[in-house]
Amino acid sequence: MSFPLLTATAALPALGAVATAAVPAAQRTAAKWLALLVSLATLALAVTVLVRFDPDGERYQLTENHAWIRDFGVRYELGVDGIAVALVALTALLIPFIILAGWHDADPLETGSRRWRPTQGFFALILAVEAMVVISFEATDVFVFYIFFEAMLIPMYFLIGGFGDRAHAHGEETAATQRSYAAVKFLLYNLAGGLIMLAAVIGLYVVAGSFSLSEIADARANGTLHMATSTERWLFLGFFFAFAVKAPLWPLHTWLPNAMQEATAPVAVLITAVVDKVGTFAMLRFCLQLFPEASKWATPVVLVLAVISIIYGALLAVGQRDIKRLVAYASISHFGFIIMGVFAMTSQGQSGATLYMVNHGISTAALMLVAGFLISRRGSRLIADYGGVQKVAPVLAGTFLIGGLATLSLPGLAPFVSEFLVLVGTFTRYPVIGIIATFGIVLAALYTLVLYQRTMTGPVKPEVSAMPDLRAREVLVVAPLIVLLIFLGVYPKPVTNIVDPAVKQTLSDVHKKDPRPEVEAAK
Amino acid sequence: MENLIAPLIAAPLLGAAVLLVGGRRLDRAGHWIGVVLSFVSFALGLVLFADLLGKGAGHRTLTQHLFSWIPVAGFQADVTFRLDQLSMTFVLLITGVGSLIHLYSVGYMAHDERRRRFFGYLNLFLAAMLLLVLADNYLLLYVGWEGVGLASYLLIGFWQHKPSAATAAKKAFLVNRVGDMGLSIAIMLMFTTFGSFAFGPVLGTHEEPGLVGDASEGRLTAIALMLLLAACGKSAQVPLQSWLGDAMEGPTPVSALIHAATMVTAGVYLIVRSGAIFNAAPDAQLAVTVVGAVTLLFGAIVGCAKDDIKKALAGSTMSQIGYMVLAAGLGPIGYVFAIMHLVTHGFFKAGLFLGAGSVMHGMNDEVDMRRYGGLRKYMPVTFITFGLGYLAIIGFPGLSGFFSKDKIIEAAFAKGGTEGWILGGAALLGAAITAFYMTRVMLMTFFGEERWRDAPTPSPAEPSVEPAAETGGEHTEPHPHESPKVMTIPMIVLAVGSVFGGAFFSIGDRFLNWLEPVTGHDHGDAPLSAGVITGATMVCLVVGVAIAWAQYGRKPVPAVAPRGSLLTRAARRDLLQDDFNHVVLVRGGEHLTRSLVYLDHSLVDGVVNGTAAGFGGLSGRLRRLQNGFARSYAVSMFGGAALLVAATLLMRAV
Amino acid sequence: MSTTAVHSLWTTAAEPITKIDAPKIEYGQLSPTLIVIGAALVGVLIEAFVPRRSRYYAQVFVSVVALCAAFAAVVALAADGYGTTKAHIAAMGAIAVDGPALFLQGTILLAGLVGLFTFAERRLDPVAHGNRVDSFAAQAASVPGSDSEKAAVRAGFTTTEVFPLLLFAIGGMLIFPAANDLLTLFVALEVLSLPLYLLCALARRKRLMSQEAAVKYFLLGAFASAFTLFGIALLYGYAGSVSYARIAQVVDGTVTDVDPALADTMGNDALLLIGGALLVMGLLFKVGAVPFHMWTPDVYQGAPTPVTGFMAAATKVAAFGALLRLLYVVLPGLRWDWRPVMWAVAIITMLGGAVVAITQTDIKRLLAYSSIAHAGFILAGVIATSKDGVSSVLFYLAGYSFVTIGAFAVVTLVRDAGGEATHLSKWAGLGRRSPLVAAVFAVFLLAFAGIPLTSGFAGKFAVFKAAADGGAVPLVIVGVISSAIAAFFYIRVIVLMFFSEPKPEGPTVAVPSPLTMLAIGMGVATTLVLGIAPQYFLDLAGQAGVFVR
Amino acid sequence: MNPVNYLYLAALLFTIGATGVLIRRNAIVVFMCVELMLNACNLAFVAFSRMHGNLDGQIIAFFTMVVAAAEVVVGLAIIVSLFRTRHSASVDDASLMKL
Repeated sequence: MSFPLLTATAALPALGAVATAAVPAAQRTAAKWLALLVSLATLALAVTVLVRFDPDGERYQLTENHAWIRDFGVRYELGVDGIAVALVALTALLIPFIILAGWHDADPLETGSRRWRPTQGFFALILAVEAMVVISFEATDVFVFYIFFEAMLIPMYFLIGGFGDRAHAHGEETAATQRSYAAVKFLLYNLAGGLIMLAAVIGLYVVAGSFSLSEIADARANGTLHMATSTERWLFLGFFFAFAVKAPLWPLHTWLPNAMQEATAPVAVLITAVVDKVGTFAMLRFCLQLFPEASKWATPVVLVLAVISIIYGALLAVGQRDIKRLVAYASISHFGFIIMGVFAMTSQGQSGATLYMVNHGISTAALMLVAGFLISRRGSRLIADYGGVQKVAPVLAGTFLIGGLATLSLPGLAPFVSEFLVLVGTFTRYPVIGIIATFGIVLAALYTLVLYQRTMTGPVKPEVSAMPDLRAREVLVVAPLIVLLIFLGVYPKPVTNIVDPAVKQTLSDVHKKDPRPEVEAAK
Repeated sequence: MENLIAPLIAAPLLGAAVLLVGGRRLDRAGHWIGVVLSFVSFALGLVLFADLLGKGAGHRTLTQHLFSWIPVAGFQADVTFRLDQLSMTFVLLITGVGSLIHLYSVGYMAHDERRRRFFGYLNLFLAAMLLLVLADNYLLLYVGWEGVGLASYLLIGFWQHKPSAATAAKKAFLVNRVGDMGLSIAIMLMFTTFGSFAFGPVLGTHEEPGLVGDASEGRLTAIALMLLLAACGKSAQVPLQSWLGDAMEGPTPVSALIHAATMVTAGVYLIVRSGAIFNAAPDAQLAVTVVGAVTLLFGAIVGCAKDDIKKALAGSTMSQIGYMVLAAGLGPIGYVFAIMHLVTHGFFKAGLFLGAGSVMHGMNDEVDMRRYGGLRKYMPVTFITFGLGYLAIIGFPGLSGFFSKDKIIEAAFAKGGTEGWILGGAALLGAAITAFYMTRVMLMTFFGEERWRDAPTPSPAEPSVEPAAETGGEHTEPHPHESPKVMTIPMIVLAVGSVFGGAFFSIGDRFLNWLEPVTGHDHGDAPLSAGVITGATMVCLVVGVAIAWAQYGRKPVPAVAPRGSLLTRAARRDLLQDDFNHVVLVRGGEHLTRSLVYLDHSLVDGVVNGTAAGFGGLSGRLRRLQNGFARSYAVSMFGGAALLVAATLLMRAV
Repeated sequence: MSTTAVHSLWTTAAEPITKIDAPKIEYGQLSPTLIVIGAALVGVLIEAFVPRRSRYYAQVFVSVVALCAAFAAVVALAADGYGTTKAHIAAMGAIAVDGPALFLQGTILLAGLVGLFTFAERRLDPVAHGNRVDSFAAQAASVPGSDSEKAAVRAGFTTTEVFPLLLFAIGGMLIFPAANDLLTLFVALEVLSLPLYLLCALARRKRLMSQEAAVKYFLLGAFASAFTLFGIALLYGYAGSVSYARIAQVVDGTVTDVDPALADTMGNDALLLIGGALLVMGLLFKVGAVPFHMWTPDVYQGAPTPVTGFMAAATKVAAFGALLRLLYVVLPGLRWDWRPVMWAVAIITMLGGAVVAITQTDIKRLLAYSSIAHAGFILAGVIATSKDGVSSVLFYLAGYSFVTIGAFAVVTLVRDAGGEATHLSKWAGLGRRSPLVAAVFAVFLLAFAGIPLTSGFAGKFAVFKAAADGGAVPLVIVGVISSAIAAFFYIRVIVLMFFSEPKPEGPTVAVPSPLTMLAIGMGVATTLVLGIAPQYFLDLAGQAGVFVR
Repeated sequence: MNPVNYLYLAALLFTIGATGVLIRRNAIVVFMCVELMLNACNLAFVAFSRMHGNLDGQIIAFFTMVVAAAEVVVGLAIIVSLFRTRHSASVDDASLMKL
């Protein structure tokens, strides 16, 4: 039995979280460094996974399989396919930047009680989230996935509710109330989704008698497991609801703007770039694999909802006054694209969707983190409070612009590739949906450029006139992300190579083939 | 030899990277880096050109495969370059004119503290534009397509501190995005139709036809129309032309390079490149010609009414590109002439813009022609180069505009049938108007009495655009003076080009033979002989000039614009097209988003919060039952017991 | 009406009593109960003879020893296979010694032990006149606020009687789920209830509320037990016997010797149904199921918190045990009659508890309502009527009881001038003041909410799984919904503790003695162990899932 | 005489007792009503015992009496202490805890 690499990738941050939390109140900086190092080590492990993974090999690799809760038919079963590998890598990649970006976000304002250690808590929670996200990407046992899918709400909840932007416009008191409102909203939405999924999970056990993806797949294959159509549909809905809340899909999206608005920028990135990916990932991994027929049955509705998300999110982004809220709605629009790609059931669509998850993670991180730096300088989230920043802080403005251009998926930057793939993939099977979705790219340009124009251009506002440009730490955070955006935009092959075979598998799960081009069909 | 193609693009790209990342330490020498690199890529272009000339007419296509870009099952997009006569033409135009304008900008932007960044953007533009014309498939072309859009966004908004500039930049990008949407849909359609979107397989060469032949005409028409939409966006054709006028907010070299000579002609390139598709979709072709004809008149009319010299020239650009699009819409009859006019136009329009820039440079960045006058003796070089460009554009016999435009008009008639007559007529009319407004510009600027003498500060209504604003130039009475060599030399070169270009191309049909293998060509059956048409053109020209002379040459030009006729006022406002956009799109959009934001809060969110509140209320009500009286608890127990018994009995009963 | 029967009665009475063969009692198998009861009696003697100052120690010592010994006995019996193969009915058919019984007895004993620790806690209340005091009245007999009370406090009296009372209650609870005839059931019910009534009245602070709680609990309890008794009477009337086995046979109609009288009553299902309903109602009262729950909030709030914790945990365990045995052994034949009814009860219990809890402002009342909701969840498992159902309920009870005691133990720590600060507003910002305590309480709340990796989740999953297997899918869905509602108010408390600014005049967190720490630690440990690695305990519960008949 | 009638009587007594619990305020009286219910049960037991011709019912009756006695002990203790504190034995006065 070889070294349990996957477990290690999740266990390391988990242990790191404990260790970080245990750091005494005085050694705040030590805690930060510890967290950073742990996250980097995790990144190293993730890279090892990436290297050890053979795109053309088995479907699930580096698998681990141990008995856990026999009575519930639960096995501790891990394994990664290309999609999971990509997302694990993304997670491990982003966390160090998140930690680095949030370096000072959790410094206690007043030295409160001796035992109150917000900083340690902050970084410990981030690592805890990383651990849970990673393992839920790796889980090939529905129950294991579900447990961590649910459990990750708790640290997220504390991150959202416990730490917010400094110098809030309406004073710390109201800020605290708004934060806890956002946190509770986040938790209740996701918990409700999760509990409904719990019902479905139990149902699945009653039907299939097992939680192991592979076992269920085999049982389907050799006909020992037969789901009644209605059962399969109900179970699908149970699962999908939870994922749609997490993703989030219109009309279950309203928790996201609040959460991202109130949380500090790094946490907001954690939500939208990392945690929400679990939702879209799970659609690909569980909805399609476990309930192929039901997935196909639901496709039209899901696609319509996705398109609504795309347009609706973009339109609302245009209408926002709050920078972070704007980014949140932009993300909703992007998640619309991802979900559309997943359910288009074409190889371009699903490869695009997976690629989109990665790229969106990076681009949102870039944009949101820079926005966070901006906000921390001025102490306001309102777009109207800014203006002419590019004159006083050109580098900040430049990075912000690049982040924005990535968000509007400019060709040459990573998101373009994925977005175009998703669009093509959808278009080949659902032209009308595809065309409507294409309007999203115009709207994306609108909200991004409006944001840039209002904040960065025009005459310099007196309040921002003294604004310092990006500091070394901040450049260190943003620069790699931007490089990555450009690299993956020009040369996405490394990712597509890993993702493609996995997508083929998934498509074969749902027994779908790509439509053939008209001219071939004609011949 | 094809390995030189990548460096061709890489050189300016490198420049952009260095200049933009380099930071302040490059401020001193930065602009020279930009200039040198653009000249390098021009040199590479020349080398390749020589190489092509060396080959036989049939084998003048070089392709270079760099790497496979997006390899996804069934979807292969490669980074491959294709250099044939068509793209070669563009390469030379872009790098040539581009290099000249780089040079010009050294002088023009001398006073700007952000000059380094300016050259970075210019290089970025060159790279993107080269990518656009050298791409071997539509997706890669799309990259260049949006790349030039980005560069133009950055350069229009170069003086970001001016809200007007920032807004203009945003507008340009957005309107272009609408066009880009067309392009991306077109690519998707191609993918679903042909399973590919590379030039080779789809378009084929004129020996063996590509997949186009196998597709249904409906599909092809759809694709073609989407491509047309894209072209409209990039080339400022009706109905997406509104951004070009505002784009003049950018520095004049930018207007010359991007918004006159090269980028705005990308639409024409797209149509000509996709000729195979258009040829198979006559309806789409008709649409193209219509768009072209409408735009050439639209632009010309707008050009007549503007007092801002750059906006007047912008109108003219619009109209000239209208000619090209019209020609491109005519199919094989017109492709060559479209490109030819594109090249000549590149020369003289760039020259005109640079001239305008020079004038403004000497006039404290005044742009209102009504504050010019009699400048010919103050800036002779500018006057002469500008004058040559003027003669070229109105199609003065022997100059380049004459040849290229005349050919287009002929081709328009040659389309045959009523369309032929209508289109030809439009083209002729356009020629007359062109003559009018260009003469107007000429007269108002270089002739008449010197209206700038008694000119106070420029009207605040139209704040000065140019670098002086950066350097806070004080608005005393201007002292017109000739521009430095570094600016005049490019003007002279371009002037030469605009004088002899046409003749050089047309004599012995050089250009035709050069391009024909790519675009194909056939002579339509013109209802009128070439001579007649040329005569008609001449007449129009003379009439236009005469009217202009009558209006602006004989009697003095009022320093403040007269109210003017209804048409004039409409034309000053770009024929109310912007107002339409504002009312319908901007306002409507604002209302839509506002109401959606409200709905999102009250409805979508409200439902959930409502449920929560509902439970809260229910809880509060149920809570009252717990009234603290033991006896009432006993009652509930008693009742419960009774119910339990009753229910059990009932269960047995049923 | 049968004259033969009458005649026989006369004759038997007339016959000279030759000899009554002495009942055969398997003392070894009853040892847990006997030990506890015996220790209780010893405790009474201690009260009588041991000098006041050393009573406390003597009592604690005796109780701890007794409980540990009893637990050891249970383990020994289980190890001896009485839980599985050698399961049988002891004491002339009065008491069953089988898996469920032993499992529940073990749980009760441990819960009792942990509860005992909280009883014995003497560090929390400020030292009164130089002597440490626990959370029980100095002198129950003295009127609150009277001079006699003051004197008692000054003298440093403490009510050490609570320990024997506790032991008696535990004794009753040990018999309750093991009772194998209705009479034993009833007696056990009273034996466990009466001490609790008294314990409720013995709070040191807020004595009025304490006494009120006692009165309410007592009157309603007596009322309920009257119903129970009447139910027993009717069942006896129906089956002519109170032994579970006999009744079950009669219900199933598998009874062999049918005399005319029995034949007559057997025909009358009303007796059976009404009797069964009333009996079940008595048990539902004990588990606090809607609509027999209304005593719960008041009593939980008024009673001394250690008592509340013990009550909430152990009584539920015992009562559910009895309910299970009743439904699985006595009335399985009636499944189709009682299942729908229990469905309804379970549903309104789950929803009612969760919904009303939303607007509670007192932490003890909040926990009371949450316990009601949990009763609903457990009922869902009871209804499954399968081996899985039984074991899932056993597992749930085991997990739940320790979390509950732990939670209430934490409540005892948060104090202000007036004793425990149970009003929620006082808990604001607790996380800032003492993160550890708040964190622990948060863990308990999350366990209540059934967040994965806590015992609450494992239990809930087990129960719902059993229910779904048993075809009660709607029940599962309702359960899920009410868990979502319930989550809301648990979260509310967490928000309050962590995200709201501490009040300047907020309560302080007392530093407890190892006793309470042990109780809390036990709670946390079980929460995590049963949450992360529940398999062993699931096996245990699984083996213990079969009732002897 | 038919022992069934005794059952009816028992049921009647039980109901009377229950009603008493519901309507009477004085804790003592309420408690007495509970006792009445218990005794109703006893009557039922005895009657059934007579019908079935076995002694179980009668035995149970004895047990019930003992239990009732125990309840009296506990109950009176609680009620008296309540009375001494509040100078009233009304169950309705004891309603500090509600909602």
